[in-house]
Amino acid sequence: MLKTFPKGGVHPKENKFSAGKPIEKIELPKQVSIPVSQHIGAPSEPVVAKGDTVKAGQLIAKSTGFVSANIHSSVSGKVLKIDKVLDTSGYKQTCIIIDVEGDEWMESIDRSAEIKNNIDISAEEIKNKVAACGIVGLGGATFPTHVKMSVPPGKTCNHLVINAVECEPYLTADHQIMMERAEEIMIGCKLIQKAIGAGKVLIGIENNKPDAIRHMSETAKKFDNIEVHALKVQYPQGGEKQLIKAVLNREVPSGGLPIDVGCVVQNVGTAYAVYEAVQKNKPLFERVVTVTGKSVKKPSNILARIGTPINMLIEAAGGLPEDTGKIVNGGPMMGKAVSTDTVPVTKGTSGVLIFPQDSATRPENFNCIRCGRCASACPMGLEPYLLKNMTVVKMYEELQAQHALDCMECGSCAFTCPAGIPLLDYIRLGKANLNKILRAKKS
Amino acid sequence: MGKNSVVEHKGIVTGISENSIFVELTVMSACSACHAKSMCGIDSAQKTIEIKRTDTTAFHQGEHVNVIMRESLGKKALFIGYIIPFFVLVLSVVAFSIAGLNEGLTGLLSIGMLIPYFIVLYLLRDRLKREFNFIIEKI
Amino acid sequence: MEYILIIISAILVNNIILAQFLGVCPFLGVSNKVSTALGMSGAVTFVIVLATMVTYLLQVYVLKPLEIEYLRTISFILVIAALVQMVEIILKKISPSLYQALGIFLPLITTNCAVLGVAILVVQKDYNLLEGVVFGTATAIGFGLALVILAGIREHMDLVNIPKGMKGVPISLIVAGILALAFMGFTGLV
Amino acid sequence: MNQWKNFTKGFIKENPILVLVLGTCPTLATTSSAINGLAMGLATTFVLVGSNVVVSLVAKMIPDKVRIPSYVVVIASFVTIVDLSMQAYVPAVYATLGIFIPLIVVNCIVLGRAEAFANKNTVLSSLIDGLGMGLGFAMALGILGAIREILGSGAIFGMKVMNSGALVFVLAPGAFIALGYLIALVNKIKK
Amino acid sequence: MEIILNTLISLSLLGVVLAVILYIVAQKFKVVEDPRIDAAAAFTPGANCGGCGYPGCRGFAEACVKADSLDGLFCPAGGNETMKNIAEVLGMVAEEKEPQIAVVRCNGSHDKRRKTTNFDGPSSCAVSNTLYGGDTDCPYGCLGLGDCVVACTFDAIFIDEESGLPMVDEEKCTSCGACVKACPKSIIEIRNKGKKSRRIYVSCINKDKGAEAKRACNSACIACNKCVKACAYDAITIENFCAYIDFEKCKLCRKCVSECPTGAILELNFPPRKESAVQKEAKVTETE
Amino acid sequence: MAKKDSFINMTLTLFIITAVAATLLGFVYNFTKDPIAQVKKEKLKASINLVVPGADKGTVVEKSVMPEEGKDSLYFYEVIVNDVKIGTAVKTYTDKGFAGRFTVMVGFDTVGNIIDNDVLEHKETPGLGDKTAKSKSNFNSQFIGKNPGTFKLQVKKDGGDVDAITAATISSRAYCDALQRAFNAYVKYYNIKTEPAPADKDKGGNE
Amino acid sequence: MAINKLTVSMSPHDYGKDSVKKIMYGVVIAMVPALLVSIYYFGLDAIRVNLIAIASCVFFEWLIQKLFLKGKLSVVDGSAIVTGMLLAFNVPSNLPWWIIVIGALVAVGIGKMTFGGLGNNPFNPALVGRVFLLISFPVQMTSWPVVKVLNFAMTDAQTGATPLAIVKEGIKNGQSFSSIMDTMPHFYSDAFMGHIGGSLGEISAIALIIGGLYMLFRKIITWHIPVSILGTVAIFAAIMHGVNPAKFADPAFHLLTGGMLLGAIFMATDMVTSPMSKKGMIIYGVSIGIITFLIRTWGAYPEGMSFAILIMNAFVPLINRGFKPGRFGEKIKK
Ligand SMILES: Cc1cc2nc3c(=O)[nH]c(=O)nc-3n(C[C@H](O)[C@H](O)[C@H](O)COP(=O)(O)O)c2cc1C
Ligand SMILES: Cc1cc2nc3c(=O)[nH]c(=O)nc-3n(C[C@H](O)[C@H](O)[C@H](O)COP(=O)(O)O)c2cc1C
Ligand SMILES: Cc1cc2nc3c(=O)[nH]c(=O)nc-3n(C[C@H](O)[C@H](O)[C@H](O)COP(=O)(O)O)c2cc1C
Ligand SMILES: Cc1cc2nc3c(=O)[nH]c(=O)nc-3n(C[C@H](O)[C@H](O)[C@H](O)CO)c2cc1C
Ligand code: SF4
Ligand code: SF4
Ligand code: SF4
Ligand code: SF4
Ligand code: FES
Repeated sequence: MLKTFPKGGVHPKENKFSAGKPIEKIELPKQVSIPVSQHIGAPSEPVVAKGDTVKAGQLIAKSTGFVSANIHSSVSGKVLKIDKVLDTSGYKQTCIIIDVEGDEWMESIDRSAEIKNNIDISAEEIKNKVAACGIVGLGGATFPTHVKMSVPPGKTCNHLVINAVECEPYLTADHQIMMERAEEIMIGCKLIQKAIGAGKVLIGIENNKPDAIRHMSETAKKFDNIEVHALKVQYPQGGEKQLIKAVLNREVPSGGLPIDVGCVVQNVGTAYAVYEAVQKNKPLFERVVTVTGKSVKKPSNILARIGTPINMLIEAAGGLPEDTGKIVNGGPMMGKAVSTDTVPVTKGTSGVLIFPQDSATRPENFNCIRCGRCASACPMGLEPYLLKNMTVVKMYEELQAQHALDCMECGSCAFTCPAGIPLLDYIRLGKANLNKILRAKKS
Repeated sequence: MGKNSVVEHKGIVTGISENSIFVELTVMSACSACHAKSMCGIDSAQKTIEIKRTDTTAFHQGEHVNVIMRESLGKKALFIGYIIPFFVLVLSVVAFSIAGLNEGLTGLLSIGMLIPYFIVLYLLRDRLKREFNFIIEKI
Repeated sequence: MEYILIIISAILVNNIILAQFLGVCPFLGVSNKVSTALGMSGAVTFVIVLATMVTYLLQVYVLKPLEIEYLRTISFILVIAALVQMVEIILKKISPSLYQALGIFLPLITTNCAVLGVAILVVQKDYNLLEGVVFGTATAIGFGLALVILAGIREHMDLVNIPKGMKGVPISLIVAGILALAFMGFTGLV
Repeated sequence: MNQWKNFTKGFIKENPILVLVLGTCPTLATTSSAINGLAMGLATTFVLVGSNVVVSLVAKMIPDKVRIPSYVVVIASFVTIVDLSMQAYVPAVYATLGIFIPLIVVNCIVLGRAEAFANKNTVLSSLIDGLGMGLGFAMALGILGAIREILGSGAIFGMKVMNSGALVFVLAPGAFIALGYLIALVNKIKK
Repeated sequence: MEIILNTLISLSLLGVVLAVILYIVAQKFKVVEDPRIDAAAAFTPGANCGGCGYPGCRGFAEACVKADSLDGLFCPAGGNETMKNIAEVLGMVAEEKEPQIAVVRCNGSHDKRRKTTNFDGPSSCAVSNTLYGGDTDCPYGCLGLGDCVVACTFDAIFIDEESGLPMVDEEKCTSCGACVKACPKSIIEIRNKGKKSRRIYVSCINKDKGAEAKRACNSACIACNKCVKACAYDAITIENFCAYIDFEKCKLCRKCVSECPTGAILELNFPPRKESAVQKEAKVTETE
Repeated sequence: MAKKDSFINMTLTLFIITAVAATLLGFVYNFTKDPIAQVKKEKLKASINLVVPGADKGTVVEKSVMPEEGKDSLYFYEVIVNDVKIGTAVKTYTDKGFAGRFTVMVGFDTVGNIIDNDVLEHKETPGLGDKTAKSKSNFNSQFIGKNPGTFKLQVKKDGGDVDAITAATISSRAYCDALQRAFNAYVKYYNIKTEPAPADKDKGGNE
Repeated sequence: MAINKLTVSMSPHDYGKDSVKKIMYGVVIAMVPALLVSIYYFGLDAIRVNLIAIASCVFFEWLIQKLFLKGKLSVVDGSAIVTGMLLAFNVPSNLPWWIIVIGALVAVGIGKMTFGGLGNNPFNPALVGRVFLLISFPVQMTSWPVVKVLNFAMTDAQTGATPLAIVKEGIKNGQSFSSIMDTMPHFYSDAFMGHIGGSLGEISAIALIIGGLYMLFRKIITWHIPVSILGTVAIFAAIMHGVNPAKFADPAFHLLTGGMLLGAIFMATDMVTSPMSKKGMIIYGVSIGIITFLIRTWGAYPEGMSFAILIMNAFVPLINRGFKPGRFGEKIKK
């Protein structure tokens, strides 16, 4: 029996069309729009002004608080303006818009292909470098990595769990990184391990990537204290609480953080980014993005500069199919539909998913038939139908009592509901309103 | 539903003493919205309650507040106030009946059994006072 | 065995609300929340049993010997009204905070026809004191059962979209009707 | 004055059962036929009128704090009178109404009218008020009884109009269901 | 006779005992419901809409009875009539309030504001608002999913099929403000109803710069300042690229209306004046 | 408006009110006492007269008799006209009804033949079980003149001689049970010899 | 560049394949074997009753929705068909048409649409209809036609009692269980196949079990409710039968007769009116078993399944309230 998490979960069709496609680079865009808020936490503050020339890797926006991250230019060129642009959030956000001229990188960045394995630097230094390079979690939540690396006083971390599950259907970016950059990832893991003082590194990979499991296990042998765990395929194994439960059988308490059970979870891509930051001095300004979809001609894994409009990636993947009905930034289960194809790639863009018209809309919906399937699918053991109804009638205290805030918005409930009820839409609203109330109460 | 459910009532601060705040509840219960309330007879529930609090200065007279009580507290009160006396009654009726007392005596004695119970409660009143306290919150 | 029959009869077969139609007003009025419904039934249980005992004594030791049984209604209602207030006053005297907690938790418990009804039924059925107490207790439990069931269903219905015109009293009555239909299945158990 | 209005309000606008939903117990229990319902309604009307009149007469003399017990005594006396007279003169009706006659005493409308109306109005208004409210109550009981009788036994006021009916309607479940829909209907009409 | 005696003795005894009990009870339970609460409550509309800020109409009646004066207490649903009645019962005075009404400050009907995406989700503005700016390019505009309609207990607001915008029914709206609270875009405002129901307001809250606002919606306020100049009473201010007419200051002269190049200013219930395109449009978009 | 809430005032008021009420009620009671008793008596008498015609002209002697089975006693009303006992009305009951207790009045002549019978009280379902009452169907006329010693008081389904009411076998059976109980007690009390019912099971005649 | 208007919605963007329609039609398919058996034994009457019941359920749902409820028409979801079929399954095959129509009106009108239609009703509509009829028209509802293989004559006056009623009456009259059973040779195999008296759809154990297995396979139902009901009844019956074999029927008899299987497989499992969690389902099932047994052995009615399910329907909200799924990370908190 393969390990997995015991409660809830669903198994959508995997559709990993771009699996095995090598990571490719695409031509540089003519203009990039780099949002100043690409992470959880306070938006960064621009440090360049209209007309400034910048190089790739140059700091253009500075972090403004503890939970915040630096942002670097992904191209060289001239700052056209700082303006509000519609981005993946669905709203207009402040972006630094740069006209691309050539491709000049900061000198400090080591662009050689050579693998550097110098882990004799102090934990503090690692953290500083990671912070300076603006690394954020690439698993989707874009939480500033240096913050996660700072284990709060009084807590200890004995395991670093590397999230290589890639449980979202369609997406293959992490898979491909593992195939192409295994060694670098391992070094990245060692660096994070050192920074947080963890004893062991556990890499969790779902069993639908046997090649990656093999390759990573091989590579891991070269390092000590790194274990690769094969996991049964089940969504949302990539949720950090589920992953910890699967590999370590520890349960993060309700409302708690992984550190409460002595873990830190990082995505493989993040580990690679940490490697690049620490060993190569390279800030996070490009990332691997899977571009895929049922009618996409050439599903691909593309290394894209932050700020590139996603239509360029789509072009590279064979162009926008005729029957396009919906474009999603991210995976089908957690990604966000965008309203135009000009939104820029951000640090959190793990995939661009194109749905044909016929599968773009939701199934017909009926009244809830109280079948309880949403509750059995919920990996957090919540009762989504109840949370939805409570949101509708605005029973916020009850929502809190029913642990609504534990919902990680995995979408398993809505996926499984035979009545086609947009459960998560409401739960999200409920959570947002509840959070508003709680914040108001606090102050 | 959940275990941290609360009972909430809106009220107005009517008085402030050294370490208590007096709040008059504006909405008491299911009945308060009922248009037939006045027709429904004996409305004796008391509406001013006392809330112990150290920083009484945070509130001023006439302020609108929320009075909050944990639901479990209400249940506890129910137990002490009604359920236990109920058992006292029933058990003593059964006991005296089995003991073969005549009915009149059984009845009177059983009702009489409530007296010691209430005396015990009276002796414990300080503890009760500490236990049954409410939270008051600005709106 | 007799007591068991009294209990089954009072709770299931001749449920005070669903078959006897006593105490319907609080059944409709105090059934919004399960917790208050539970509280209400607890309080009502005590009041009913106490009232039953007192009225029983009144009946057997006063009304009957004096041959003024026709004063049952008037004397029972007076005694019950006073009793309910006395309980409250004693509680308040003993511990104001306890009393306040109850006051916040429970809606007012006024005398309702269930209390008087049980008192009269006990006399009509010629129960002895112990039987009367058992009957009163079981009746109150039956009352609580129906109340809590309805409260559960109403809590559920608060969350779903029932037709506007049916909301409130009508839907509660329909639920009570179907519940009474279901409880008819117990016919013949005693 | 608007005594007419005072009289008619009990029929629809403030109908004790259909709008205020008070006194549900006798309503449900005694409406297995139209005639029973009406009888109960009239008995209640008598008590209501009687107590309203007496209360409006003596209200001024009663200290506030013994108001309610005094009213209760007044009401209970009238109930006892009804009880005894029915036993004596209409034993058949009494047999079917049974325990619900004494329970008129706790019917909220009776005390409610005394409290809310009679103690601050003149004897005449109180009488009219009691009569209106009582007849409204009786009317509702009669209607409900008629509905249940027709549906339940295919008869109205004892006259057969259909071969048979759906038995439930003369039993407990039918009482609840019929009243439920009746109130829903009245709500709708009122709007 | 013996029975009458027995009756007399026992019942009177009971009466006396009760009197004693009740006397003690009365000592303890001083609070007796103020009968005026009922009287006051009788005048409330009974809609329990919450517009007064109290829980239900009865709550409001209680508040009125307890308050020393009726200042700050107002039942929007019942309006001045209700307040006058309550004041009479309580022997206080109620200040007259201008009648008010809800207005929808978005004029971006379907024909003026292009739809750029299809929203596929529950028919709820609040939900849509958590997802994105809306299915047009105007992130301030009405989402048209009718949260305000649901919130209104008086059926006073409905979505017009043709324009896709909410319409307020002047007869029914009580200015209770429930819709204002419900709208996630803060589009609805409670304004003075105006003499003969005449009122003028800017039906747009787009805070983008003119060009951008215009791109999103044909009748957006583009902050061109023309109305400000036209207004002789200083009633119009522009903030965040959006004009606002202060209804306290506005004298209903209608000058600004014809000045507005996009037709963002609406005038309601005025007699027709010489054919003017702008006004015609306004009529179409906001009347019942 | 109202008087002050002084202790004396309150006590006095309540005292007066209750006293007045008491007096009034006392009179009403006195006034209705006889009619009520009359009504009760007449009701009983009527039912006795129904099952033993002629009772209204004679005297009735009431006796309570404990039956062999069943926990409550039966009431015998011997009807004596001109010093001759013309029959006995028996108030009997059964607990085998569809819902609760079933009280039946049955009249026997001196040799144990059923003169007539009717239901006094029942909780059976209207439309079904209540057909056992005379006013609702002629179910119970089939017993008239029969002697339970020979007429087997069981429904035909169970091998007896009684035509059950359609869809109310339970009530019919219960009714038979009540009659049987009355008959057994009657026979035993007066020690009447009757033919044993053919193929009777255990209790048999006492020859 | 011109692209189509994009659709924007929240995650998830992928959906499972199951739908309410599929579930409802799945139940209909699962009922087909029992329907066939009923046609085999009751002839055209079986078809007549089914058609009337289904047609009137669908019609009333459509009508009520049209007249009183706003919102889109929901008749297409197929639940009215299920209700109609189950109502038909629960009545004798010789029921007059107007009683069936009344039953459908009560089932759909009172039992379902009053609460707002599919999913909102706390009680099982078909059972509300059935019990209503049982209590309103006891004569017609308890006159069961005698089964005759492939008999297509519509007018068959001969009626008989169900085995449950026979045994109950027999025992009440002092006969022993085994002597009663002696009058019905081959009872067990007959009951298994469906050659016994009873309501339309309840007679054949094998057909019902096939339907149940189909629904289990399609994951329309889970095993918890049927197994806990049947298990409870079997255990109680076994104990009582063991104590006094003459006075109490054996477990096999209980399981095969009356609405036991129909109820346990098709009616207690109605997801709308049964608990959500597995634990809740078991409590629910066990309680239904106990109440059924109680009514069957000591109550006035020979059959208790319908009442038991309705009674437990009422407790479902309380069960749901009391048995919450285990929250992730809750154990550790305290
Ligand atoms: C439902 C859900 C699914 C997730 N799936 C993945 C996944 O497949 N891979 C992944 O790396 N992170 C996934 N995440 C994010 C992780 O929970 C976690 O944030 C991440 O592994 C932390 O690493 P990072 O900070 O390096 O991104 C998922 C989160 C949620 C809520
Ligand atoms: C306010 C806040 C504080 C956090 N603090 C820490 C922390 O101290 N240590 C840590 O490892 N992760 C911390 N996290 C990160 C979370 O554990 C988690 O990795 C992040 O929210 C993304 O998870 P996801 O991708 O599964 O949603 C914090 C997150 C938030 C929102
Ligand atoms: C609501 C209802 C009420 C019933 N009332 C009675 C009744 O009063 N008396 C009775 O014998 N059976 C009553 N029954 C029982 C059934 O009619 C039962 O099937 C019958 O007693 C036995 O049928 P049979 O008489 O055709 O043999 C009632 C059934 C129902 C559903
Ligand atoms: C497994 C299953 C069982 C069902 N059983 C019933 C039933 O017993 N009675 C009924 O009216 N509808 C039944 N339905 C249909 C539907 O759920 C029912 O009509 C709803 O209660 C209507 O809201 C069933 C549906 C399913 C999926
Ligand atoms: S409630 Fe939240 S955590 Fe549970 S399944 Fe739904 S989206 Fe996932
Ligand atoms: S899965 Fe859908 S239909 Fe089933 S209970 Fe959850 S919300 Fe209701
Ligand atoms: S339109 Fe708005 S303000 Fe007017 S009545 Fe409706 S909710 Fe209240
Ligand atoms: S005005 Fe606001 S609430 Fe009303 S439809 Fe528009 S966005 Fe929604
Ligand atoms: S009449 Fe109101 S409780 Fe009975």
